[in-house]
Amino acid sequence: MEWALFLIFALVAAVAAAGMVLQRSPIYSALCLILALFAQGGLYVLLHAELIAAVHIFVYAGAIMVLFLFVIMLLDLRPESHPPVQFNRVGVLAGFVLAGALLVELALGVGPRIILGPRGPYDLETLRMVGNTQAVGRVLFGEYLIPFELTSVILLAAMVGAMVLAKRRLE
Amino acid sequence: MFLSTVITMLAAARTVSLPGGAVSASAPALDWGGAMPFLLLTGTALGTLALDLVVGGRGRFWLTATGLGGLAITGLTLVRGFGAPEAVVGGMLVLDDFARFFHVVFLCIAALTILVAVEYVEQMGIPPGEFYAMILFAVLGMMVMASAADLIMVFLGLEALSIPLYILAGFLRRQVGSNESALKYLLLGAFASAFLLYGIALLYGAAGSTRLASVAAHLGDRGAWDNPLVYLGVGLLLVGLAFKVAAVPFHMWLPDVYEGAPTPITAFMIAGTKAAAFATLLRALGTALLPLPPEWTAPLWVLALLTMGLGNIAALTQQSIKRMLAYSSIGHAGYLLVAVVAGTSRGYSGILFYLVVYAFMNLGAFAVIIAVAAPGEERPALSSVAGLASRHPALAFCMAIFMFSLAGIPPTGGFVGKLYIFSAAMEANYVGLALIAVLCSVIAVFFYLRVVMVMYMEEPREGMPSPALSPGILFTLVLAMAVILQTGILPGTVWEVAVRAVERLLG
Amino acid sequence: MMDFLVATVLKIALVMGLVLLAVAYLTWLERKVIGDIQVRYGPSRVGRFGLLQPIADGIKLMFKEDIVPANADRLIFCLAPAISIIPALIVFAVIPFGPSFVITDVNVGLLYVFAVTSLGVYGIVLAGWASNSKYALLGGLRSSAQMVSYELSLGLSVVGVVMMAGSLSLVDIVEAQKGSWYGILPRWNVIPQFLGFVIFLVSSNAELNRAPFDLPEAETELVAGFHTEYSSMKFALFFMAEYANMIGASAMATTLFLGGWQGPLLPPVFWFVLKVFCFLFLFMWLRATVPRFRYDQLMGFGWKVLLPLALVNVMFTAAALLMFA
Amino acid sequence: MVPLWAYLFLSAFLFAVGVVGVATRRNALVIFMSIELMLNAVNLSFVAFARFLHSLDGQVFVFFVMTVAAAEVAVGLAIIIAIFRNAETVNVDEVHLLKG
Repeated sequence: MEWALFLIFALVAAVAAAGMVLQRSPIYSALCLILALFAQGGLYVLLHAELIAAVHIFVYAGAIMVLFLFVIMLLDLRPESHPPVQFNRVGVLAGFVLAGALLVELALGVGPRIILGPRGPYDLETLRMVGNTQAVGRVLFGEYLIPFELTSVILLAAMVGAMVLAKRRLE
Repeated sequence: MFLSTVITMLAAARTVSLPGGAVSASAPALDWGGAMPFLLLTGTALGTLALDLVVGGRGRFWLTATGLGGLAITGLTLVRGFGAPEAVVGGMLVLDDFARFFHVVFLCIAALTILVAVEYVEQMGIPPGEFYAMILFAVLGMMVMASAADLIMVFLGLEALSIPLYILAGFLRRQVGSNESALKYLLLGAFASAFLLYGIALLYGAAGSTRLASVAAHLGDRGAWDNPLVYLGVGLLLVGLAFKVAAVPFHMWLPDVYEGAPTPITAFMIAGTKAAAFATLLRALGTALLPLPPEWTAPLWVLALLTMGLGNIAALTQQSIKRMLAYSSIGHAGYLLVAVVAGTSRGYSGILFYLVVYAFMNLGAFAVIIAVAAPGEERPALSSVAGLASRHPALAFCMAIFMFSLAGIPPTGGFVGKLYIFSAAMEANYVGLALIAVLCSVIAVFFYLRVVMVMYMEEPREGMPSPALSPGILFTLVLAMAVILQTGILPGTVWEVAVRAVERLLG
Repeated sequence: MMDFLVATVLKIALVMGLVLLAVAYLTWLERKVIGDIQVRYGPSRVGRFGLLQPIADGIKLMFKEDIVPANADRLIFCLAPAISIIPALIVFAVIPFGPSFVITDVNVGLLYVFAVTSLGVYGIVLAGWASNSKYALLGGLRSSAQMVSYELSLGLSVVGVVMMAGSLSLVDIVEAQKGSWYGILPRWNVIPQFLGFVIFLVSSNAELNRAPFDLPEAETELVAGFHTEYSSMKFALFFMAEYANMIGASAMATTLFLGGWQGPLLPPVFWFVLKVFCFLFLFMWLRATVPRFRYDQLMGFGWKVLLPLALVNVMFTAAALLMFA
Repeated sequence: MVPLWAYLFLSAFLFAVGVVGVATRRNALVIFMSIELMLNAVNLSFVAFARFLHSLDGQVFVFFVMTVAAAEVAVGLAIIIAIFRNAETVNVDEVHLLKG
């Protein structure tokens, strides 16, 4: 059952991701990416990260991709005239390098050579007892309080900056 | 913002006191003394933004004063704490002498950038409050990078640095050049961040934690390097950082970005981001990855070689002076990588020393460029300094000294810095690399001296405005000259501080 | 396992049937209510009191010609109405209608609701884009800007509720509102969280794209906004989505602020439905009473008034909880 | 149970697709989306590791990455709008004032 779900989600994510790169029209690319993100949300649920799954859909599908669509519509972008995949040098090089790295990881990863680090205390049993959301909340606002505060600064800077850059008139 | 911070902290404190059930993650007690520089700087940035709302465009003076005052207070706190035992803030930020050293350098760079930019901001009609606040936010990111005790802090610090820089690069929103610079920087920067992050993810899998200490403990075991998670992780991490320091196969974004950005920001990026990226590299390497297995130094070796070579050779043919300095900054990254390859504490101290000199000579050179360039001229050609010696001899003299220092000619700090780095490479038995580095600096002499030639030999162009020396630029020039000559003639002070900082880092 | 499946399927069928029926009759109710407010009769010809009107409307829409405009993006054009209605319906999966009458109790139920409802905007945006018509495009742009803006204050307005309940599960949130203060005042969140409640109502009204926030379909400027080019069943789907969303928002307001199904004597489901209808009536009343905002007023109101207020509410709730709890 | 390597492989594949997208597409928006895909691929790795390491750190990182991604998107789209206002194009190779 879990395998079946995994395969479905993985397949959808992979195909949609590939579709995003191959689609000529930006809006179809965006739709493909949204589909891939949904599939990924499903994978998070399979990994027992319900909170992450909900936030993932909320943030990516609900906010970030809406912004993308908004800008595509605002600029009224129509499909690119030239074929999407062009064989420029850098692209091919990077593609090959990455494909190589990917194959290496595949070859080594399937085998027993991946060694995971020491296990932490949060196995499924514990999580069920404490509650996933509560546990994540404790870690986020406890151990990771400082990075959390730092992200608020990043968001503030981005917000102010986006306004400065995109505003039509500045006094 | 502050209120919410306080409430979050109170809430966090309360969470801990709740009955934790089976697992209770406890918030580490905050070391307020250690957090002080970060809080002061954040406060300054927020204060500048808030003040901008109150005084608006009229209060340029007060905005500048707030920004500079905040930087000065933060800097004083740091300098006074020098030599104090290291403080760990919430398990995420380390404030040791290594971090303090870099923090002070970052703060100086930011202060000088603001000083240089005062006039410029007014001429170009840039909203000053946001501009200064972005610089301060970027400095916060740099400080976090130099202090990171956890790989996730490296990532977040990098983003806290990069996002304001993307914005700053695009601040001249009416100019396509500035827009394009911002777009390229953003796309390539985000691309590089993704690599870095992937590396962090794999190391997290391998070590079970992203604390540099845990990663170090894990990698201390030689066998760990056979784990695909480890070597792919370290590899991706290095690729991400190589993008950020613009080491050669990953450098193509840099000239375009640096050329199109507003000139003071180019100075800030050249001086600041390089220092921040090397601070992270040293901390990550020094505390977690060192000693690299021998097969890992080879790629670094090649990287250093390519970076030096290509940076210096490409700089030879540039006509735009900003672009020339951009390529030359790639070359300098190459020299610094030589010291990273050497991997000795002497080499690391050399990096620290060189970064100080490097920051000041670049800021000085850019101050001259800003003074000389016609208002609105964003891509000054080499000929814009033509005949400067007859138009403004003092300015030409300063520029000549900066060029000598960049080229590494005594008695300037640039020479001493190179000496430290190359000798460290020799001591570590990288004689070949050191020789190539020397060769590259010889090539570099050509294009640096070309600037001097143009200034002293050529006739001034028709209709060039006389250079405008605002107080900020004057101050920057004097300070930069002082630092370069001081480090060139009496390098002892800075060198000793650098050595001590590295000693603390490597324990 | 089997029993569980059957029970779940039955619950889903029951809830969906009721919601769709309610959607159909809401159109009738709205026309009647607005008619009364404006001293008109409203629908009165088909069936007694016009009660068969929704059915007649449905039949009419089904047999109308289905037009896809030339140069429209066919795939997206056809997909958009479906994208619009699906989120509106699956929200009901986590809403507790009664003590044990909930399709599934997810421990991040509230986030689920927000995640799902935030998808509704895609239907509108894509419909606007795919129609290849400037009115539709402008309508789509406006509504996406509006929905993204108001979603922030909507989300923040319920943070106080979450803090008080200490859970994201809607069942837990209703449970936390059990009992009373001093024996008379029900422990409903609407009392301590009154500010949050008001912000929630206003922003959900804006999320629904209903008057006075119905800029996306302002007839006078944009014909009918994003669905200008739609006809027949596709148009009907948008219409149904709007009403289903209205029920969803009312149900959420009930659950979060009015103690959900709780109430004395009468069966819980009755209380729930009663409260939901109060909200539905409120929405209709607003539509009949308040004039439409101008676009800049609308954005300014969202960003400069509601959002700061919601933040203030979060802060005060946090401070109060720290002090008293 | 689905083993770790399956997730890691999928994550690596998505990351590679993102890289190819960045390398081959010209439209700044699509390049940007490809970068988003890369970040999400990393997030998948984080969550998978968190699950198999019995640790929550990975899940927390996902929050940070999302925040940063959101910030980058806000800035990036603002830049794209600014560039479009000035140059009427979002194709990265049609704006080449700085080449050479």
